[in-house]
Amino acid sequence: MSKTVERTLLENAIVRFSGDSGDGMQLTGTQFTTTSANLGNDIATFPDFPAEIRAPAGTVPGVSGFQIHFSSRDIHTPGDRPSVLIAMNPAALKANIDDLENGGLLIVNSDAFSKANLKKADYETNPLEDGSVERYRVIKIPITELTHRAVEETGLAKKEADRCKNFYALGIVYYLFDRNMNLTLDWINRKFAKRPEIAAANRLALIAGNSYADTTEIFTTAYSVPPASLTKGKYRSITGNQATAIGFAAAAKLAKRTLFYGSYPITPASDVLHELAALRHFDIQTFQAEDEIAAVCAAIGAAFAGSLALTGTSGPGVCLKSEAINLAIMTELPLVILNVQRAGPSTGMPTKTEQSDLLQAMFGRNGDSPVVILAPATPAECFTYAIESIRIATKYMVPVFILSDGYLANGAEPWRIPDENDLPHIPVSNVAAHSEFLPFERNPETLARGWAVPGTAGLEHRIGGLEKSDGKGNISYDPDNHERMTHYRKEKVARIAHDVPPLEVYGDETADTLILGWGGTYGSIFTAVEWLNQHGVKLAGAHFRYLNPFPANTQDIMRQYKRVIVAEINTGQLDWLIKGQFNIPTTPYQQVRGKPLLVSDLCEFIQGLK
Amino acid sequence: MSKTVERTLLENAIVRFSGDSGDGMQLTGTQFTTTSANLGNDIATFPDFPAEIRAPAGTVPGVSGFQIHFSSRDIHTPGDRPSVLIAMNPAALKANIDDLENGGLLIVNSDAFSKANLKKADYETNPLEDGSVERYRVIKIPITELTHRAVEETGLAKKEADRCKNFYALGIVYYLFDRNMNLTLDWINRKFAKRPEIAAANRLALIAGNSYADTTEIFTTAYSVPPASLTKGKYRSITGNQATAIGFAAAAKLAKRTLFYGSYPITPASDVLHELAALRHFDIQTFQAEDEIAAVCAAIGAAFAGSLALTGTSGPGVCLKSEAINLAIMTELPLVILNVQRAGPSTGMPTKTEQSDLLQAMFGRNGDSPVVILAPATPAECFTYAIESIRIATKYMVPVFILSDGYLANGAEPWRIPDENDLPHIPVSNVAAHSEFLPFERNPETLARGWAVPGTAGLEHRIGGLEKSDGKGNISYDPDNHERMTHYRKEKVARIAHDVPPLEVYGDETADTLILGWGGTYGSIFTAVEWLNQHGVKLAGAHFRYLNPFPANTQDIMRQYKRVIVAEINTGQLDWLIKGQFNIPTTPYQQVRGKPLLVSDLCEFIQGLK
Amino acid sequence: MTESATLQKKDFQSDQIVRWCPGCGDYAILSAVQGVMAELGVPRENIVFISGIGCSSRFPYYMNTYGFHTIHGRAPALATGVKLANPNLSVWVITGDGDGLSIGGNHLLHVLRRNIDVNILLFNNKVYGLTKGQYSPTSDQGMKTKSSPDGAIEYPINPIRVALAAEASFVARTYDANIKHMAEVFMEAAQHKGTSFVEILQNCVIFNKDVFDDVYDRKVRDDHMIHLADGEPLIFGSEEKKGVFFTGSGLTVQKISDSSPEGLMVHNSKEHAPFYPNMLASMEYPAYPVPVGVFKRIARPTYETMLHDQIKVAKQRKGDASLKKLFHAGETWDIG
Amino acid sequence: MTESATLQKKDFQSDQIVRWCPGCGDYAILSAVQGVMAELGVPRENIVFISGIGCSSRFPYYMNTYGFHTIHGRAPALATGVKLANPNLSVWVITGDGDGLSIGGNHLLHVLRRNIDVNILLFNNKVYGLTKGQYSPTSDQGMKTKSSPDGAIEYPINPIRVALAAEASFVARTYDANIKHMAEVFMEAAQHKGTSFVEILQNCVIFNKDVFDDVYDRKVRDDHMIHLADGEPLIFGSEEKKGVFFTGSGLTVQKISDSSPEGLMVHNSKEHAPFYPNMLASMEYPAYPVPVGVFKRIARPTYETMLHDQIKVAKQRKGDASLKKLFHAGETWDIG
Ligand SMILES: Cc1ncc(C[n+]2csc(CCOP(=O)(O)OP(=O)(O)O)c2C)c(N)n1
Ligand SMILES: Cc1ncc(C[n+]2csc(CCOP(=O)(O)OP(=O)(O)O)c2C)c(N)n1
Ligand code: SF4
Ligand code: SF4
Ligand SMILES: [Mg+2]
Ligand SMILES: [Mg+2]
Repeated sequence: MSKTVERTLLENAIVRFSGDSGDGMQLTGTQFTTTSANLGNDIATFPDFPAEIRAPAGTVPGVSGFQIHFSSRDIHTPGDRPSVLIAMNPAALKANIDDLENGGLLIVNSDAFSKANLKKADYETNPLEDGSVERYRVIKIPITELTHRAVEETGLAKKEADRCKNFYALGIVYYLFDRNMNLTLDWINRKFAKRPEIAAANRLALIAGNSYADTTEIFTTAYSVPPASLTKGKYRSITGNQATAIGFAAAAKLAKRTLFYGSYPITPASDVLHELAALRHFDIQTFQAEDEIAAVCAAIGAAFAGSLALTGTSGPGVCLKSEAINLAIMTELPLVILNVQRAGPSTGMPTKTEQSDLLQAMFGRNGDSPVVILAPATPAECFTYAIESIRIATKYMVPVFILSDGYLANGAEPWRIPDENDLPHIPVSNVAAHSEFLPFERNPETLARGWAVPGTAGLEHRIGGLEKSDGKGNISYDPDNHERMTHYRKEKVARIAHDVPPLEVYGDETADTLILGWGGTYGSIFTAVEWLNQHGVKLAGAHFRYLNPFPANTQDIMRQYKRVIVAEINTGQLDWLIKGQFNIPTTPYQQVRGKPLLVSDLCEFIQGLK
Repeated sequence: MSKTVERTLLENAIVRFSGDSGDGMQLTGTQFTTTSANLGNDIATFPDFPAEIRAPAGTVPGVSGFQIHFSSRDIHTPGDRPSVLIAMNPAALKANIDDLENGGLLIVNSDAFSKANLKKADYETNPLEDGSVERYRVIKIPITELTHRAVEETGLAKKEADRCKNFYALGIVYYLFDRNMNLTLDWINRKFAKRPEIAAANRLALIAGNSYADTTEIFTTAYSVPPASLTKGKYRSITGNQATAIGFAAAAKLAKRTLFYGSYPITPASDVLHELAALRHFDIQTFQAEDEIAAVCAAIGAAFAGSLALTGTSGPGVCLKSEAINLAIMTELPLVILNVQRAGPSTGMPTKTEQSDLLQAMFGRNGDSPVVILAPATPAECFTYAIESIRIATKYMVPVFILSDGYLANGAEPWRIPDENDLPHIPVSNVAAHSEFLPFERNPETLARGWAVPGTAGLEHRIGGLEKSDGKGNISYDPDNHERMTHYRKEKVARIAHDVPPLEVYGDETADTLILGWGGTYGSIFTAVEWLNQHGVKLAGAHFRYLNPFPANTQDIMRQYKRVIVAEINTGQLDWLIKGQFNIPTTPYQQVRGKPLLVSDLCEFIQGLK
Repeated sequence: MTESATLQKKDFQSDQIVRWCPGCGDYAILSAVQGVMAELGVPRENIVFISGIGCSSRFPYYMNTYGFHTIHGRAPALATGVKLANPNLSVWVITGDGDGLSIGGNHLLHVLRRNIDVNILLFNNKVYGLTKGQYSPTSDQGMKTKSSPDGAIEYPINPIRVALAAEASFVARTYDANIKHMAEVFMEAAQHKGTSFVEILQNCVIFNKDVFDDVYDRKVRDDHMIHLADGEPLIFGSEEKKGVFFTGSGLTVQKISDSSPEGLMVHNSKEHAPFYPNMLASMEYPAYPVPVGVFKRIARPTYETMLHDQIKVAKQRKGDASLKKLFHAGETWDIG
Repeated sequence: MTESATLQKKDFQSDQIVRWCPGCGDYAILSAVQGVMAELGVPRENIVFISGIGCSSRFPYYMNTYGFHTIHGRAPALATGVKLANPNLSVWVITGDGDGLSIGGNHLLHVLRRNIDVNILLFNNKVYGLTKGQYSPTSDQGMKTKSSPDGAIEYPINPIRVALAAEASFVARTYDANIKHMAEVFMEAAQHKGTSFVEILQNCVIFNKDVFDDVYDRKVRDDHMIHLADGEPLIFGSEEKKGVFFTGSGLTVQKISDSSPEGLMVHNSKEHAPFYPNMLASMEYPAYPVPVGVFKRIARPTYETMLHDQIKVAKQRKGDASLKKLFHAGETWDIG
């Protein structure tokens, strides 16, 4: 594109766009993502929303960020620290500057550094002038003014002209990384089809930003990140919440059943409700309940009546659902509980990620109450485990937890779109009427009872939360019966260990040390293992998607290593499970910062181990 | 008393009274208990209520039982199996006969074995005649008819005369064990002061039963159980629920604070509400809330405003309270949560005991959410741990769980009444107004924040469930702050390990094997250890009253033994905690039958270990 | 399979032994319901009874239909899921004054406003039976129970008023002492399309014995109750006939005579303005006779009809569900 | 320590930056409340603001008093505990239509019937603001939101009617567009002894912009609202005066003229019969003008007074609490 600078070839780069929530940073980030993905880069993104709906403009709590990692190789995280930071105002600078890597490129909208704005961001002096950004390569651009000039011809009012700033900035970054603007130009045309003057202004801003970067030679170096060699196929970008919703919809088709999703809005799970609510034509029923208890109870009712029943929430909502989950355990009905985890305890930090509800899923109910626990490892895997959750719940007549998290939910990665014909059929069947019917008769292999659905003549029966007699299902206070039923419930879940893929080891299998993780930390841990292996550190890794039961080969794998590191975003929950179940010593590694694990910190930790 | 038979001296005996819920068996049992206690026996009792309010008369679900173990030595359980069973009707026989020890004495009211009654109890043939009670020493007495005759002179109607049956039976058993009837005669006079004809009838029945046994020589042997050598003092019989309530009342006086008990009725916890509701003159506020959530929330509100705040329930209620308990953890307010455990999961078996909510207490909330967990080991100890819970909650500004259970709650034992002046003072103080006040400033030793109570000028501040900044307590999304606060919450609880009595070992300390237990199984496990030691099996025992944190010396103790048995009434919850925390192999022993652990089964298990 | 035509009351009796206290009002209610079932003409397999927890909530075990004895207070939410999953089912919710108005008050409110076509029978014995006799949200102030030894200090709520505030489309009251009346009301409830709410005055002989005797004992019934019938004036009284009059500022009870004022109220359960059923609902003993019968019944689309309509429309508009289309939504690109 | 006499509005502003969207109605409410606080004459340390979760529920952070931002829906229960522990505190509950009527509906019901002396301000913006715009229990049917892309199919409830069914002793409505009116109503609420329930019509500029404009926009306000004042007839209208008449079978709006019929209603918030406030509550736009002001205020003993009375009486009757007596209750015996 440009002829004026040499382009340095990079294997990968991490760019973070940041500005006020009103500045359109999520949109800018998404455009950059789509363009890069189309170029053939592997990508991973992570948005960082403000906790408030509209915090006061210009303040730090109002900052919105979007980080994208794009690469010519396989990548697995949105990256620890950006190498390029775009800060549209002082608050954005303040909120993000500490993350920028030393010597990184800082592009600021210098127009926004007014006294008033500095004050809103709680800066006493102008950071662009007081030496505090000296460590970085700072590029100050009067983006506001330049944008105004660029869109002048459209005659837009100042306020609307202002809104085009983000495209100006995007134009600059497109230049920096040698990206073609056509996709974004097309998108602008489509998006603003009904408001051509806005479309024109945004186009002008984008092109002007791009040309500005090209002609003014503000960049001494510019870069290029060539395509990755990804598996062939059609791709789209997908967030964890989208993948979860689509996975559920697919599962319903594969099982040929109506899907029922009972939910009460809660961050960061609400989008799954929103996605599914738009899929009425898939025979999907979404039920926005009056609270989490009603949501799960309605789902249990739907399960009783034969639907594929799901309920979705985040940690505090799981607290409220716990009594009813026990009812599903006791009545042995299939139920999927989606927990998009966030930082806790209590209300915690609703917009921040954490993996601290594992033991809640495992033990957070009265009595001995075993459930199945699954945890997707990447945004796209949410699709796979949504389907898997329904397969297991219906085959074993058991509640299944899916532990997603805020990072997976909102983070995006390219998803190789599957051929629907390649997806497994999920065989689900009701008990047919027969004279010997017993509600709690079990399949000898799976120990599951049958699904006897109201509407079937001859199978009329009663179930409930009181202990039931083996077979007949009548209320029973018999001591031996209670013991037997307790063990059935436990054993039924335990047997699933043999019906799931074995745990796989990656990295240097011959190492002495194994690092374990689960769920959403996969990208960070995998990247750390890769980097360490490349830098001469022998290390193997294994990542759990099945937390209860663990895959059947888990113990065998762990026995092969002298040291087992357990890395997670909590104060040691998988660590408890491993020790409680396998009785082996572990080396825990934990961060509880409301953020994904930092690869660099993890690498440093492992290198520091004696 | 009697001159006609020789009395065999027994060290101890176990008697179970059983009959229809209308037959007054609880009353009969209590009278026998009081008399035996006054005689100087050590006692332990366990009632067995039907699940229904009034199940149809004569059916098995309507059977009510009361077991009493009385002894001339220290005893710790109501006994595994009765040596004497009184069965007032066929249903009572059916429900209890399997528990009677081989060769045990079976006293039946033969009048009740009519066709109709046999049918109600689902007997096809009369068990007294078909040989099915041959293993026992059966004594058939036409109690109904004899009672009628005994009370004839009072002119009572048949129905009311019928009601005196239980005293007739009690008279018989008093003879059998050489008990003086005066206390019961006095009690009858007091109780029926307003209905002298009923008093007279009951007296007549009691005396007649006693004389009948004496004169008809139905017993070839009669017994005598001499007094035990208990610590001197004044005693009363106390159930766990009574002891809990009294303990709370005492704690309030010791801490000089108003007590607030927020609760929603639930079996088997309701009696604590009832007991406390009768203590308004102790400045105790009981609040019967609309549900468990409101109960705990009102308690948290009361804690915020400076009361000693408690909430009581059973397992399903804890599920509902879990979200709010996290609020108390996050806002670091003192709160005591009483869980009188019952058999789960879900509604389970509400009237049956179990110890299966330990991991729920430990982990049953979203996020990393540490709480303190205490578990009294005997009914009387409920008093001690009620006080202890308030000491810890207020000193460390932290929620404290008390895990009682249905067995402790309803079981009774003699309680040596303490001198109130010997009870420890509980020092509790509010933050006084000062200019440097920070809501989340911590005591460097305990890490507790101060209790800054509304109404205090100058301390106005805001708290809530969102993560707060260290010190100031403002909302904070800062990653490092979250990590720091998470660790404070954890460390605060961990430090309590050094502020509680060390774990003590009993039995043969030099053994290779240690048996661990917790809470309500103490009596059974202790008795088993005692018996095994007496029978040449080397075995030490240790019993946890502090489950989180464990006492500081726990690891040291466990290291001294080659084998650690963990015995409990669930599928392995303490076992998880031990392994998760100390990483040692264990030998688990579990029963999940809604009943106390059987000493004999436990002994057999241990003897069978290789 | 539709043996329904020939079903008898006894076909609805399950093989479980009924375990309420002898004399409990629940027996009569059970009998009335079983009778109505036989007349309904709905096959047994299409009937589901769903309850919470309480003495009353053991009901499903005694019905030879599908049944679900759920958890405390949540039956309306569960029933919602059942009905949405299969709108062909005849769904009955059994609840108590504690189950339905204490822990479960909110679910009751929301199922009513959503107008899910289920029939809710609330057994009001003004006490918590199963947990052995604590006061409930409908207990009279001052009631002494184990949890209120000095008398309850809570002000009771009126289930009918709560149902009306929840915008219920069918609201009625009946009482356990009158099987015939119960049967009529249950039948009306069954036939109403939308949530039907029925309060049943129920005698708990153990913990709140004869609490309704002032109202429905045979000796006083005619003077202390008023049986609502559409088109009929609100007149009651065994000997002397009295009427309920609206006099501009409020309701009064007056003798019927030639000199009676204007304003004698005439019952109309289909009255759309909320004030009329509310006015009825404010009639409480002893100031007024207690109304029994159908207070309100209006037509309003049910939630499940609207939901299934949305599904139908979506299918028409977007075509049948194609996973392929769903997967490929948004921007896609090719690699390789 | 009672600096209260000299307190100014600004003394009630905390040092936290207010973080609602620019233009949100919550700002005006905050300002009105802070103004009322200054006039109340209650020292700051005796004031507690308790909220659930929602945009509205961030309120306590902005008040320089004691404050507790609790969990979703539970503020009334928490406030109950606070008030029982210390009846001297002036306790304010801040809630939203989601917080108070969806997840928290039951607690609202029960705090009202118990008549705990707290003041409840329900910010009704007919939407879930904090979770980014799903429909709420007060949303109009048909409202399109992310969770109801084809339109909400739930029938809304009216907060005032719910409060009345809960036997609330003080019920009022005001609106964010009128600081003066808000201040008056809040002051009345503060002065009422017992639970005060105030619905505030509140504009969410982001997710439900101007939903109340039909009612309270300055241009239409006089014609679409009616300001209730005790002793005043229900008359409204900017040009043409109209009145609300009760005509025996229902409410009608008619022009005021010499030929107006009888039955022009006169406001009386102290009317004890429940039918009057209920009738007012059933007035909804567009059929009727929307009433604002105090619907109902009646005297009824508060829960905390009765509780503390029971404690007093128990002390008189049983003497002061003696642990010794308590320990020795029942049968005791001596050993040794
Ligand atoms: C979560 C939970 N809390 C409390 C209970 C205990 N409980 C069972 S039924 C009941 C009240 C029953 O009263 P009501 O609904 O009036 O039914 P009734 O027994 O009077 O028919 C209570 C408090 C429970 N089972 N579950
Ligand atoms: C247990 C729980 N469930 C769900 C949520 C998510 N949540 C927070 S506020 C809210 C609704 C807020 O609506 P409203 O009360 O109307 O307040 P507004 O934001 O409109 O002022 C929801 C669903 C939560 N915080 N906690
Ligand atoms: S306790 Fe009352 S409601 Fe329950 S079964 Fe007995 S009489 Fe009926
Ligand atoms: S989202 Fe709506 S209610 Fe919330 S702060 Fe913004 S404008 Fe106010
Ligand atoms: Mg009841
Ligand atoms: Mg709202």
